[in-house]
Amino acid sequence: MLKQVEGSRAVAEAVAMCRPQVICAYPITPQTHIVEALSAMVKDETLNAEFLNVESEFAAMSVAIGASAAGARAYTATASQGLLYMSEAVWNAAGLGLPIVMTVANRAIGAPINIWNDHSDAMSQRDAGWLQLYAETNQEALDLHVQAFRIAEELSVPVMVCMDGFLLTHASERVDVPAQTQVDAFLPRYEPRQVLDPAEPVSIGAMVGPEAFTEVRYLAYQRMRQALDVIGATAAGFAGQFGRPSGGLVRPYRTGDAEIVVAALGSVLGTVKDTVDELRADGHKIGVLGINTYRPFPADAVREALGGARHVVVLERALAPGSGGIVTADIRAALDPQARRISTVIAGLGGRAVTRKSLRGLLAQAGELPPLTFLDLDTGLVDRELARMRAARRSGPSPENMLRDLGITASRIG
Amino acid sequence: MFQVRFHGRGGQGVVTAAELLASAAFSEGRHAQAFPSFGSERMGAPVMSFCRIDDQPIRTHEPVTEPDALIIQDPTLLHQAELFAGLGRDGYMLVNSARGFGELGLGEFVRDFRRDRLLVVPASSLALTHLGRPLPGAALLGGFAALTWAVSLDSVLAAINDKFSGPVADGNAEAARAAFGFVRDEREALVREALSDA
Amino acid sequence: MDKPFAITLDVGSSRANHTGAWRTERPVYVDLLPPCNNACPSGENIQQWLYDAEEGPARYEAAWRQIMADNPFPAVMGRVCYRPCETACNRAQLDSAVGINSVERFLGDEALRQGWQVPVAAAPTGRRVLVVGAGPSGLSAAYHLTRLGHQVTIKDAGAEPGGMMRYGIPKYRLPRDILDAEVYRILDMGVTLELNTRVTDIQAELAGPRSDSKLSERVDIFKDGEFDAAFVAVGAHIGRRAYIPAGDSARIMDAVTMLHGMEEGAVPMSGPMLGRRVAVYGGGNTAMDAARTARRLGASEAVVVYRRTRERMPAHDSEVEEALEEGIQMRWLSTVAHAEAGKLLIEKMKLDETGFPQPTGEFEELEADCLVLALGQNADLSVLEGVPGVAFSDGVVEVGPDLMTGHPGIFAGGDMVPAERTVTVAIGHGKKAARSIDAWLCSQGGRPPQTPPQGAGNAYAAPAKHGLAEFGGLNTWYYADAPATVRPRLEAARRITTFDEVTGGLDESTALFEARRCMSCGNCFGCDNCYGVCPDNAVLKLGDGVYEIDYDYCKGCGLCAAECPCGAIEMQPEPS
Amino acid sequence: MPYQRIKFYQTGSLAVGNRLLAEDQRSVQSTAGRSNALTCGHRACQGCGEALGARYALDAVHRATQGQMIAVNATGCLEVFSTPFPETSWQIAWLHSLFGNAPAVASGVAAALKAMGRTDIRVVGQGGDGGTVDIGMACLSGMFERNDDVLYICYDNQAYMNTGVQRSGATPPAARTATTQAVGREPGNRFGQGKNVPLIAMAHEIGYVATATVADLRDLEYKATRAMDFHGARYLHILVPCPLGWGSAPADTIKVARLATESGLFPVFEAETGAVTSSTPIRHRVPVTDYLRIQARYAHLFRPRERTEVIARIQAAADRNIARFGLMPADISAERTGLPAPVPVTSPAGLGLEGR
Repeated sequence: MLKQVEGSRAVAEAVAMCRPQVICAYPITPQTHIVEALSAMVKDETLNAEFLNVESEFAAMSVAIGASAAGARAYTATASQGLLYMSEAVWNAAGLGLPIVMTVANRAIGAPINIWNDHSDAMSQRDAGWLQLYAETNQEALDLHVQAFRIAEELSVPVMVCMDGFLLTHASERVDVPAQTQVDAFLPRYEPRQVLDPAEPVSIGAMVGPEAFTEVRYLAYQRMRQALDVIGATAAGFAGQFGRPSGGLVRPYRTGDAEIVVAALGSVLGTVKDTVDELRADGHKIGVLGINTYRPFPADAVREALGGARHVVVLERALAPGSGGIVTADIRAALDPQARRISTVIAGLGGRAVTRKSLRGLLAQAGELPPLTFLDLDTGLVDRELARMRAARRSGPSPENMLRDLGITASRIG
Repeated sequence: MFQVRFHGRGGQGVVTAAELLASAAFSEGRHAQAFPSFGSERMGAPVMSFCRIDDQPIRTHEPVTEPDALIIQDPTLLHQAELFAGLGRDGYMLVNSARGFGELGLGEFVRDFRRDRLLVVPASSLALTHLGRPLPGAALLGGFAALTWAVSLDSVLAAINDKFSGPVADGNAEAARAAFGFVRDEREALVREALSDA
Repeated sequence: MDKPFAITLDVGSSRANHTGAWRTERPVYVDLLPPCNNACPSGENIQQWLYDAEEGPARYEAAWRQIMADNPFPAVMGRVCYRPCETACNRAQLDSAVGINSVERFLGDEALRQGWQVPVAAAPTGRRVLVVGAGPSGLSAAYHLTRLGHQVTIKDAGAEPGGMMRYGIPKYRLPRDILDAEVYRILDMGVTLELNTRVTDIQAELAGPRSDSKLSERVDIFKDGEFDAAFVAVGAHIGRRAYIPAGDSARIMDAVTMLHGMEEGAVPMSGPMLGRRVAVYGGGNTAMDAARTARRLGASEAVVVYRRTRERMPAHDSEVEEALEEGIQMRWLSTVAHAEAGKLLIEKMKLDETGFPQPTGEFEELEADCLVLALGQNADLSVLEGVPGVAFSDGVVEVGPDLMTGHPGIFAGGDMVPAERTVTVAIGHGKKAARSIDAWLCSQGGRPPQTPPQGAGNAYAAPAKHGLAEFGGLNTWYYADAPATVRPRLEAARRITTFDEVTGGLDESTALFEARRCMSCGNCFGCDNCYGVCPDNAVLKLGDGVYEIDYDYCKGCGLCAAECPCGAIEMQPEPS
Repeated sequence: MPYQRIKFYQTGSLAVGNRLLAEDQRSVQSTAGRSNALTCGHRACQGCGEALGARYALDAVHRATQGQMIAVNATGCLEVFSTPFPETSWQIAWLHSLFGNAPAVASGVAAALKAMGRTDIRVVGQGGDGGTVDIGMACLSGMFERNDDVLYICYDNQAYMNTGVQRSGATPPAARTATTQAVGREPGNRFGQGKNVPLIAMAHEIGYVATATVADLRDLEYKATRAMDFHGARYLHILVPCPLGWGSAPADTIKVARLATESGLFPVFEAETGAVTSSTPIRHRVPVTDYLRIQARYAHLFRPRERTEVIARIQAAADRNIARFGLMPADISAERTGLPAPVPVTSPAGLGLEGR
């Protein structure tokens, strides 16, 4: 059924249709609307589940761990600082092989504190052993949750569904909300791989020493490789049953004869596609590669999708200080560096809008791109600060100083 | 694609207005996208929201920098420089006010635009009359329908009834209707005026 | 369940890890000798019968039979025994000794109420044994011999059986119906009793050579009597007399005669014979008995004159206590220098450094209508005089560890042999003699003895390695606080006018309580502590109070030993 | 009295078991059929109080729930010595997640059981003092405040033993640990520190809070069993001596715990919805020195010279506990103690189990 609703609402309805038995969450912007909606559904009994208001994200993930180990379908949602605060439990859930599904409403990490969107939070957990699926639209965000439970439970591995904070969570768009019967048909009852049961007791969470730890990790690695197939198959099955493509590993756009391909994750892909259409109209041979699955990283699919492109521009919504592009590293590892040129463009940090205007300007001159570029960087500002820093060590954090230079504290348009 | 930017103050229902417009467009089978200028602003602070309407799926997620229309929910915001940023010569603007642009001190400004596309409507007072509270959102949308025909009044009313219920729905609908009539009449007057000038 | 490798494990799999390898010391269960058993002159297995009694009515008879295995006089013991067991009891160091004697009396009385009997299990041996003297020692011997299948005849010079139990112990300490009941229970087992019969020629009683006997080969002195062996226990009934200068009219008598007379009614239950003021000379239990009897006979004053101090008094404390309660006066450090009608001349004494009393030359008078001498008793050894091989010293008969005199087949015990002169010791002699006689008869008849070697009757006495269960070896925390029950007593005022029993018995619940105060020193009583406190579940509970250490897992921490209430677990170095 | 102590020692409540008892009077540990939730082969030190306490408590819960139970364990000694791959000593459904989240994981299990309609299965969360009073405090408080149906058991050995005896929020004053060494002007742990979780739990007004020690098995079993009569959040705080960390003889593990209670330093009590409902009286009161002397962690209080002033402060703390929790009812405080009758404490400073 088509609806014009806020992304958070769409996701909440999708999650509800997956019949989670235990939902727990701690409020953090911009994840709040999702769990608020779910808590209301539990309260008015349209959703039969236990909803726990916990005292922290660390507790949220811990409750999910306990619930999942006890054989219940468990869900939670978080973002930014919250994801980092629960980090220890995030890794633990993966290590224990518990098929928890978590929405991450992507948001920057402070300091300086920033409530707006980028991918720093999810990227910080890329090696936690969770699957990471990125939504391009609210429709996809909705669809990915339905797929996520099925993938997680088939592999007995937790799945993170990443959707851009505000850009998707707070955006009202048209979405096709499936019927409960469709979801039930697609998502089988949860059959836990291992479960806490007095009738068949086991000890879950043993201490493993050097004699077996490597093997445990190797098996986790193999499971991730297996996940690549499961994700692909699940997306195919979903398309067949719901009549629309959603999720999967990668999604190429106009890459057929493309010499330049822009690779990106999440909601920025739409803006990029519009930009690419304009550039195509001007005769540029350019395409887009949407990376829907970031963990496990679909190296083969990426290589294949890039086809004959000479130049890959990786648009990153996060930065690895001291290194550069995070996704770039994965792509570089997947390709033969000699054969292709790879440029990293850091864009949209902390809610900075990624506009067609800026993208177009940048991509039109793609040939001149240095290895690492910061889109829409206020060079005058940073140069002044750098000069100042060179001149004398100035007390106080650079962000404060620069804001003082800007003379503003609120966000601007664009 | 038709892009609208709403300006108002926190608590005036700026985001709701954008969403109502989107769902009005949706009810006409068109694609729409509404979203706030994501900030941590509190009650009373200047805020914005955006709405895009198209017959194609809308892919971009950038803010509206070159609006086709502006809806100003609070005239006290009018003297902020960036308020009109990106509004083209053929752009539309609807201001919630009982006074004319002259009185609002915008006489100079509006001269650069098409007169019949820049209008004021006493949305707050209409809301006060029909809804009992000075929430101008619905009324402005009624007026916006009459000004731009981007969506029909029926769609606006449908969106209102979809979002609200009972007296609130009725009040908002009435305010929208009233604003629609007000703007339609004023616009026709301006058109006639323009024709007679020519 | 599809268990993830290494992360999820099968329950209880750690049993594959034998932590016993960590051990340097290992706990071992031991049985130690409880102090009560160790102290009992009759060799009773006190701890065992208390253990039975603890279980309540259902096990009272079993407890009683456990006593009867060593001592046929529980009801008498429960009244007249001086309780060396309670003196030794470890519980005395915690709160107060277990009232063992009270429980024994309760069981003894219960047996009389229920009419429990002791069957003779052994097959008749055809052997006949003569017992001379129907006192505690003789009756005890007769009882044990009968149970061993021998035919016993007791000959006693007195009119009634019981010896000193009847003629030496006043009614108020030992009611006669109780005494009679336990004596006749023995006789009813088939013992022949000939009263008013004084044995003069013991050899004549003994049988000569028999066809099936090897006696002739070594013993040719037997006359053609009817008995194969004899146990002589005539006691010590002759009051010891000291020379006391006295006027013709001074009234002097000895305590033994007086008490004996009481029993035969020779002493009228009225003042005149003893007088209003009675002095008793001596410091033993007999002196107390005499003085307390005198009070009961109407003497307004009864004074005990003793040449040493109270501390050195041989009389049992409880006896002295009760005497004082009854208004008996005590003259310590005093000797009777001269006696005449109505008064005594007393010389004050003082103890020298060796603790021996020395005259001081100070004198004082003491008004007394009568002087009762309680200076000890002598045994009438005439029955054994002239018997070849029998030797005497200090007025008693010399016997070997098996209580046999120098004459083969003739044994002796009780007050007439060297030993402490108490009923309990005498009863112990009876048991010991019975076992020796049985063994001796069998050695003659070529038949294996009915009883194991002497000593085995007390299981705890057997292996040398079993030391005494010391108080220090106990963990007394686990014993609930439970002070001894005080036996009800008739108030003193009533006592002195009657011969009613002074000390009452315990009712069923208090007796049970007393039994349960036993700490089972040095012997497991199945409290499960070891089983419970082992952090490694290395103690196996096999049921019926039987436990086993599982050395596969025992790390040797020693908690079980430390927390064993009764000290029945020892930590021993791990054998290398 | 939380339960009837029967007078005769055999049927008394002090020994583990006794042939004279009726079946229903037997302690769980005395029965041959006890579940041995924690079985042999575990790698705990000789005389480990925690291994003992865990088996005592979980066996009791196991009996109370007819085996319908799931345990969630925090990281720590108990978890490490019980489940080193490839062996586990647990014989019940058991889960270990992290150091600081056991209460929350337990909440999750309880929520799952509720959602699946299996409320017949009960949940126990457990951990050492580090995992409970320090790093797990937030999750514990959350579990309490939501009143989740979990019994949480803290095995308190008063320091981080698993990592080598470092100070925890439960380490008592003057005690030596690897991070509160017996050096300087104030050797050992500083006074005025330490966190009283039983009282904090009571402040949440949860249904049931109790303390116990491995020295009084029947009291411990009674409380573990009683806790299962309640639904919602419950807390049981068990003192479990650690021979390694306390420097006591392995064979003295129970004795040390006993002295902790008999000296008044560790009050044993029960509370319901925030109010103390009973306390276990001291049987034979002892001076705190009896307790301190047999532990090397207090050796600096006696050598080279006796620190009488420090000992006096610890004694004062014991006296406050005795007065506050009524550990010496008049009828018994009169007898068998040469020590002065404790003075009641009214000042807020008296709150807390000082000296713990």
